[in-house]
Amino acid sequence: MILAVTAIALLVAMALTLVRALLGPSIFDRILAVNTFGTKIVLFLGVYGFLTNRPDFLDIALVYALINFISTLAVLRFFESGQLVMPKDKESR
Amino acid sequence: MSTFIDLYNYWIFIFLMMVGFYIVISQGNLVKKIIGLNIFQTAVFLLYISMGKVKGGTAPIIMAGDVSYSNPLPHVLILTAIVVGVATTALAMALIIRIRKAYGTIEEQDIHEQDASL
Amino acid sequence: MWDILVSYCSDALLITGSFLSLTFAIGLLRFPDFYTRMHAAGVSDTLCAGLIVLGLVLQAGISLVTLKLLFILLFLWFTSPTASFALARAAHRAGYRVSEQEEVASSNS
Amino acid sequence: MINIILLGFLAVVAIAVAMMRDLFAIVMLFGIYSLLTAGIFVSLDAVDVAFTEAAVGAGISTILILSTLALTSREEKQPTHSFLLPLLVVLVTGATLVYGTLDMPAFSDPEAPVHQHVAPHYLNQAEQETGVPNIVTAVLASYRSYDTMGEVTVIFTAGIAVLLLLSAFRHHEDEASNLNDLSHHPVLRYIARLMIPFILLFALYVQFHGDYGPGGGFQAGVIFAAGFILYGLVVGIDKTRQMFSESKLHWLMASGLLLYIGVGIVSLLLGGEFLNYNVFAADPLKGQHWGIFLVELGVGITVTATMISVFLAFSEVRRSE
Repeated sequence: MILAVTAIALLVAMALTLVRALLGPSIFDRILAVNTFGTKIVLFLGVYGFLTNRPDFLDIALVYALINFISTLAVLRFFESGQLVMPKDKESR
Repeated sequence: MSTFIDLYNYWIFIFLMMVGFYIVISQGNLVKKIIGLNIFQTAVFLLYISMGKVKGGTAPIIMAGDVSYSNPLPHVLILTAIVVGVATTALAMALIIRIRKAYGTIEEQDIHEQDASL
Repeated sequence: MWDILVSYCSDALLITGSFLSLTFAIGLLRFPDFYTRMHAAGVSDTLCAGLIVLGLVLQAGISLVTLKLLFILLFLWFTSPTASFALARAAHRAGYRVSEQEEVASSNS
Repeated sequence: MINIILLGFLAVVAIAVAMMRDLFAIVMLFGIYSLLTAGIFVSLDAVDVAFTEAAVGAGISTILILSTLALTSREEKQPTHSFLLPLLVVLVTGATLVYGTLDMPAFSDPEAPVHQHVAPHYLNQAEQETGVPNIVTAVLASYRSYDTMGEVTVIFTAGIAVLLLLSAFRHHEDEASNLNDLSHHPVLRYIARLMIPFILLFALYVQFHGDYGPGGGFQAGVIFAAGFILYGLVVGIDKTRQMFSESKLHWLMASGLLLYIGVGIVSLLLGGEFLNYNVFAADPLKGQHWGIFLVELGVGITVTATMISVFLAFSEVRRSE
């Protein structure tokens, strides 16, 4: 019961984060939203495993956490030198 | 109504597939075309996996007790398809870089214009 | 007796975690500029993850599952502040500044 | 229920991808799309597939598309031709497909034809015949290992093709590489150095625990490569290249596939069919165990080497014309 509530709360939080990723406005907001979305999905998978009584699949959540970190870094490497920054990113907040 | 409950997920996959298809045929940017192709591909994966699902089943890793499992065969097919998918995506990206070096653009329209002016 | 206590603790942790993750998600959506949004997201990534995973650990008992959960927690606690830091730095270098109003408000207080 | 919500998210993201013009934002959304797909795979009981999608789709694809964007351009041009014709084509095709689904069995119906053919045999017999509780691994590496060999060959070939296409544009030794890495970031370097050993250890766990839980050669290969990709991002592409010279990677790529084929040839020589592992030992179960172990190892080596060399090839492309 409590687990179901947690799962639903995480889904709602994911929906809100998704809205932020869609709205932007700047590219950094999107990166932030994607990163948070990844963490939410990691937690959701953990809770889902317990909800369906097969908690031995946490490996997937672990891989998510790992890949999420690496892809965030991969994205950031393009912004360190301002290579891909467009003027409109700077204007919009 | 019962048709909807029975088939709703196939329809969502068809929707996703068509979004991918639309991107592929309507957009001129090559990178975006590949992303559209990837969306199309994922829809196919989902279709396969959802056909393997059994009501009340669980993941096909044998455990003690009398439980029903989902069909493992689509899982095997799609697992390898995903890895092959990323290999072909990498190939497509390499081709795009090559096209960019040769034509200076990755827009389909500009490439056609350059070809026509030859 | 002990079991009941543990299960109550686990429920409390899970409920707090889900409540906070909702609040922070609203914060991520509603806050006015990038750095405040990052604050909401960053806190939720560490605090909510901690609460929810600990809640699950209490449910799992001592097994391989607990070990994996603790690994996930450790991993999240290492990576998400690092990612937030790198992101904030990249945004700062790209020319984002805390908006004017914020600075005025903080100098008045 | 959870399924419907996740599918709804997926549809929203797909529409947003179709509408947006900023390719960078599209790639970010595509990362979310991948994560969501993997979540749906878990909810449809396909844990192995979710594992692969999480590692491959969300990680490697995103990194490769980003590298391409850095070398080309970020903004997409407004298409000049009308969108009505494509929309019409898509609507007609979609309607046809929906009409086609009307004959399909209901979702999660246990009586559906797919569940009547070989699947019951796999589910009931696989553990006795191969000694592997994870049926997906059993089918992948034993029953249908011929298919898997083909897939590994495809990955190998695609990797070779990428290397051939990009090798002409490699930057020279004295030039700086096109992508700056994050090596001037002390915090990142420290954290990454702390984590990389655990990532590699986890990859080994996934490789060798694939018989009992979700995992196997494909996933382990990608995670192993991800560890080195992290190293390349944070410590430097040049340092990674020093660890994996081109010839070493080529050798590794080929050796995984050759190991796979070698297992098949040895089984032929021992008097069995191609890739029939029962002949490896007096006890068929033991033979199966060895066969699956070696084949998965071959898959893991090829996937790791291919992913690392593709990543390095993309990172070393010269930026200037």
